[in-house]
Amino acid sequence: MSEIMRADNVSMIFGGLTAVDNISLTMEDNEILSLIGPNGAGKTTFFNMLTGVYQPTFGTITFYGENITKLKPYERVAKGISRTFQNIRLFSSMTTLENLLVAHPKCNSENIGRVLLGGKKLKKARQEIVEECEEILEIVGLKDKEDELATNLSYGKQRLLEIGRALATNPKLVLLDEPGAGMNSMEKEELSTLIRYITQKMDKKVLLIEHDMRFVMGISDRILVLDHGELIANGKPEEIQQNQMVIEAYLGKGMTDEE
Amino acid sequence: MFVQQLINGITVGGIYALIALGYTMVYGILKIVNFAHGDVFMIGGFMGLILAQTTNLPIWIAYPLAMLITALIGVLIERICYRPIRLHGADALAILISALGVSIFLENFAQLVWGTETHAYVQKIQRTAYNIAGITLSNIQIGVIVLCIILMIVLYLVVNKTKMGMAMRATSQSITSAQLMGINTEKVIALTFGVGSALACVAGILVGTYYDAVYPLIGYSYGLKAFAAAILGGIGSVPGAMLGGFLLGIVETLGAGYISTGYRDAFAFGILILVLLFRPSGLLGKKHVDKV
Amino acid sequence: MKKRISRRFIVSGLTAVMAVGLLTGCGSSGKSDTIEIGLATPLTGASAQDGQAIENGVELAVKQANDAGGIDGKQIEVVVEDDKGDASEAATVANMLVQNDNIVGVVGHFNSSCTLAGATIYNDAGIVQISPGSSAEAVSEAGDYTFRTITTDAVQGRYLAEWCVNDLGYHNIAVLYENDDYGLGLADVIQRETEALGATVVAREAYEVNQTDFSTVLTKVAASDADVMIIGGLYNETALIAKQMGDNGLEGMQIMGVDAIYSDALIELGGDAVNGIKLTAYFSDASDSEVTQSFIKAYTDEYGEAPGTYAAYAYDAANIILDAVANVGTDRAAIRDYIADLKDFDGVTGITSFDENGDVIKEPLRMEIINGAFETVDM
Amino acid sequence: MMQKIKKIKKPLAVIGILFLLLFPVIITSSYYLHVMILAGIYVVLSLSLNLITGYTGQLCLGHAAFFGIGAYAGALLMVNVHMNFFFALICSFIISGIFGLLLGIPALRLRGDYLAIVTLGFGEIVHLVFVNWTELTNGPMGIRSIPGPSLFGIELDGNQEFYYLILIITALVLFLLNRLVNSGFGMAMQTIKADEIAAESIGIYPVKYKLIAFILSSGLAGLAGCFYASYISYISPTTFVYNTSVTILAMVVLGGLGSLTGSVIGGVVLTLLPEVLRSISDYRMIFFGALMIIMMIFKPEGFWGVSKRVKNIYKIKAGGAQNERDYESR
Repeated sequence: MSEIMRADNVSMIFGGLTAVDNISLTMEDNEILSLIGPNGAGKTTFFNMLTGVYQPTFGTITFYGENITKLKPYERVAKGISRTFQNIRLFSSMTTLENLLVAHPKCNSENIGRVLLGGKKLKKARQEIVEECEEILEIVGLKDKEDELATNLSYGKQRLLEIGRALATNPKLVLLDEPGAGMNSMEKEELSTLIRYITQKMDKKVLLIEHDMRFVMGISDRILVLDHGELIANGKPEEIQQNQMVIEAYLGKGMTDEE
Repeated sequence: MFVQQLINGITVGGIYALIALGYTMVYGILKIVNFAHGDVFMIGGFMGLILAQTTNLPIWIAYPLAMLITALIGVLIERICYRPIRLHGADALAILISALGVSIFLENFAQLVWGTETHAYVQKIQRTAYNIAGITLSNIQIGVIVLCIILMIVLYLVVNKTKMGMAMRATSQSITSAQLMGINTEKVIALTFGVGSALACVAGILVGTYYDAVYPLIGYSYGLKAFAAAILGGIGSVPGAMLGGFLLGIVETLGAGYISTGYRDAFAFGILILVLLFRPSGLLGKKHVDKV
Repeated sequence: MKKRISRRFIVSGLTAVMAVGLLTGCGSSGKSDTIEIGLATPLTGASAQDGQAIENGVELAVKQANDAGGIDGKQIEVVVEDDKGDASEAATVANMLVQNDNIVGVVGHFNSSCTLAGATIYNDAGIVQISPGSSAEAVSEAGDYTFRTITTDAVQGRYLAEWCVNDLGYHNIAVLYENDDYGLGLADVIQRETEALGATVVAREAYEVNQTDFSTVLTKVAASDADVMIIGGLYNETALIAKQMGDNGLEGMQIMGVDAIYSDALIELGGDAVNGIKLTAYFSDASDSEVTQSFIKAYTDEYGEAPGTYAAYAYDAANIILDAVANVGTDRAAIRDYIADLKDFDGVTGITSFDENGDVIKEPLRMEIINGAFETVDM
Repeated sequence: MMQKIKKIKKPLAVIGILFLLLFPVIITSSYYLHVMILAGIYVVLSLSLNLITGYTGQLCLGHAAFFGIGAYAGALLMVNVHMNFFFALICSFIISGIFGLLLGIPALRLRGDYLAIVTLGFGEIVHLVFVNWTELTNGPMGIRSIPGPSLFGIELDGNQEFYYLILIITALVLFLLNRLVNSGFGMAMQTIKADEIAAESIGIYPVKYKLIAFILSSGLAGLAGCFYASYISYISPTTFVYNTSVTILAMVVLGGLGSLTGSVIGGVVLTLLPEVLRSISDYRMIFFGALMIIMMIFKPEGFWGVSKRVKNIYKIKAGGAQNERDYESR
């Protein structure tokens, strides 16, 4: 098993508030890793450090052996990290297909000169991009909606589109921020299948943040639990279920496993 | 000469600050730039002139009346020209264009009604100049500075110490949350426009009294400078508008005084750009962090 | 549904307005029984006040001609266009005027920048343009069809300099000028001419048109050892400068200016503060010329206020065109030749002749404001 | 319904193009021709501003400055160095573009209203430099006798020649911008307008796109300026003021942000409308102001907003799946 990503002693301090306190973790190959924890545990902050939205106050982040701590989000995308958002951030005035197209590295890096000159070669290159994106749409199950505006899709479909968009960047690792939020149980079932497909058939790694315990337990190979910015547990789903600290963290805060 | 120029700068700056308050309050609450505010200032100046001149009312009745009318005009502008667009949920640019439309409308309306000429102001206060150690200062100049400072302190207290002020601050944080808390946000917005416009009217009357002139296009340059002052101080911040106004007045006066009068306005905008580059949220503005 | 209707309404309304406007707004271009004079002047924007005075002057000249039976039994009409004091707008207006075949000549523009922008078009079209307000030296070279009833800055500047330095004995001079084509041109001439006479320009400060706060420039003047202040600008700003002098330690300093400040507005706005200002002018209500006096009376009867400098220049400009038409008919080239050869036209701004550049040659008057009135003086 | 529109679209376009081509032949009035030329200049200006404001979402209130820089650069080159008009056109594009870059670099730190005020300040400062740097710009007197274009010794300075020139320039700009905004590059620009954080999350570097948008936009405005200078043959600082910037912005917004067709409509309508309203001269600006308000209340997306955008142009341009499917079904 090789190491994909690791965080070493990462902390994030906003003003006087320590949102993430000295967390270290490693993500191994061939595992679906999940990050859970009660509200305000620092999950999203940690997530944002992995994607580059925040620069950690202390600590380093390594991706396939390369130090990416100082890299900006778009630079991390080039390294192969892509993400979805907790509050959906689609390009709402664009169509479903366009949301994917624009995420495709060959599309958004088109050379201006070539664009202005036009020509057959460009046409052919574009055809390939469109085909690749349509393939991804097929995978996330939105092929029949490809010409709809993103804003007209149902909530659950918008979440799927975000995953599709993340996949279109041709990533090695996909970070999913609460992908199941707002979905009904049937949609969640489909989501699980999709995530497994992504890891097994497309050979992408997945790290996800989730609230829904049942969903997380069902899909994860390993689970990390954050509380008050600290890592309180790390292990297989069964182990986490038994972990006293985790139960306290959740029940003590009056949280149930359903949002 | 330095002290004299400094005093000149403070006087002009006080007026910029009064107008800037209107920009900053509206921006604080609605996050829109009310480009018509400079013209509301002009209308205020004319209202003061007309009421004092034609009705023979004493100025302590005429001027507050003018403020009231100008405040109403401000509220009407919001009601008719901004609210429908706001409630549509349209782009902020749409409101900006509407504001530009209001500005064009008011300027040309004023030209049609009052003509294009410069009007001499009513002088109900005898002007006397004092000469202290080579520095000349007139009673009106002192009055302008003192009044500006008093009004700004009053506004600061209203915003920070009263219930209405609290409602205003809550609305500026988030309109939806404020509504959930039972605040009548539309009333708060109307009040903001009213207060801002009334202050602009005071500024108009002060300019009229101090410089003894008012004309339909006067709002353009004052409006622009006051807007710059609001941004300089940190738009959305009441003390920021005061600081920005005074600073802008002093910088442009000293720049014009010691370097070149031709580039007078360039100093004002130059410092503005510099400040924004190093402190993008203005001198006293809150740093904006994007939530993800 | 309601929204859709209103949208459609706006779009179709707009289209209708534009269609109607394009059909009617641009008027007739065929020959008809009226003679038309074009007038291009700023009716909106910063110079609108002067533009209005110019319109009044031209309308009065035309009205008088019509009351006298017109020319060859034809009535005269004025086609007024607003150039907003903006060069690009001036070009639009000029194009509009030259394409109307009934127009025999154009009075305009006011700002030198507009006159220059329009000049190419008038000269290309071969139609006479007489500016009532552009005194910049560059206008001299604008073309064969470009004339003006106002003298160049150089003429008046030289005269003012002589008066100021030689006759009044001021040697430390402060020049305040508006920061545009007019003010800068005048400031240059005044500096050149006063320094040629041995005086020194100790302060030279610009202000913007429509500025209200003059404390900064006045403080600078106070800090220099100027003993006279010459203004290269118009009446509004001059009045404000005069009024703000006291607050800035310049009580009692002599102000001098040119004909651009000759306007009742100066006195209305400036009140007591403008008493004692000395200026050169061509048009004056104190003139004993019969033409001038009858113009002042007619103007005051018509508009309820006394005419200023620009109304007078415009009145002369219109009358020169009318005179040309009365003598040589409506042929545009003939009109130009007539005006180019015009000698000693007796106008309200003095006896006018044009030199080879289309510039006017005449001697200015010396005036002073005494007790709220313009008076001619010897010193 | 869509079918119907598509059916009449083609003949309509042909008639439109024929009309534009034959305009100077049908209508000989120099005034109409002049207004059309001005409309052309403003269309180029509003198209260029749309690139920054409509597509990339950066509010710019100083567009007249670039228009002015191009005009002055072109005029000075043509008058002082006797450069040919067409070279001057290219030079003003480059010079304005460089200034766009210079403004763009620091301005990138700012967003929305802050950027707007910086560009506004930039516009004011540039105007003041035109006025006060007398040695270079001849100050408020302006620059006179700017020559018209000539090609191989043939003078092209009649109104008709200018008309065809601006027609060609506008068509070319429109053609190229159409390619640009409907490319991957153009889509990337639009993501920055929509949501910068989401854009970064898919690997788009906003700074790059904003800078290029600034350079192209200011360069095109400069090009329009050079043409303007040569056409009017006289320039002075009064043309390149805040009001002009606002007018151009109004064209973009009224036409429709993020729509090239909208910019064309906005540019033409806002040039023609004040001319049409001349017959009610006293009220025309009041009417104009009121119209802006009414439009924003009832039709905030402009005459031709982004909602009328052709979807998935990229796919259509690429001759992608849709066409293939058509082929298969045959």
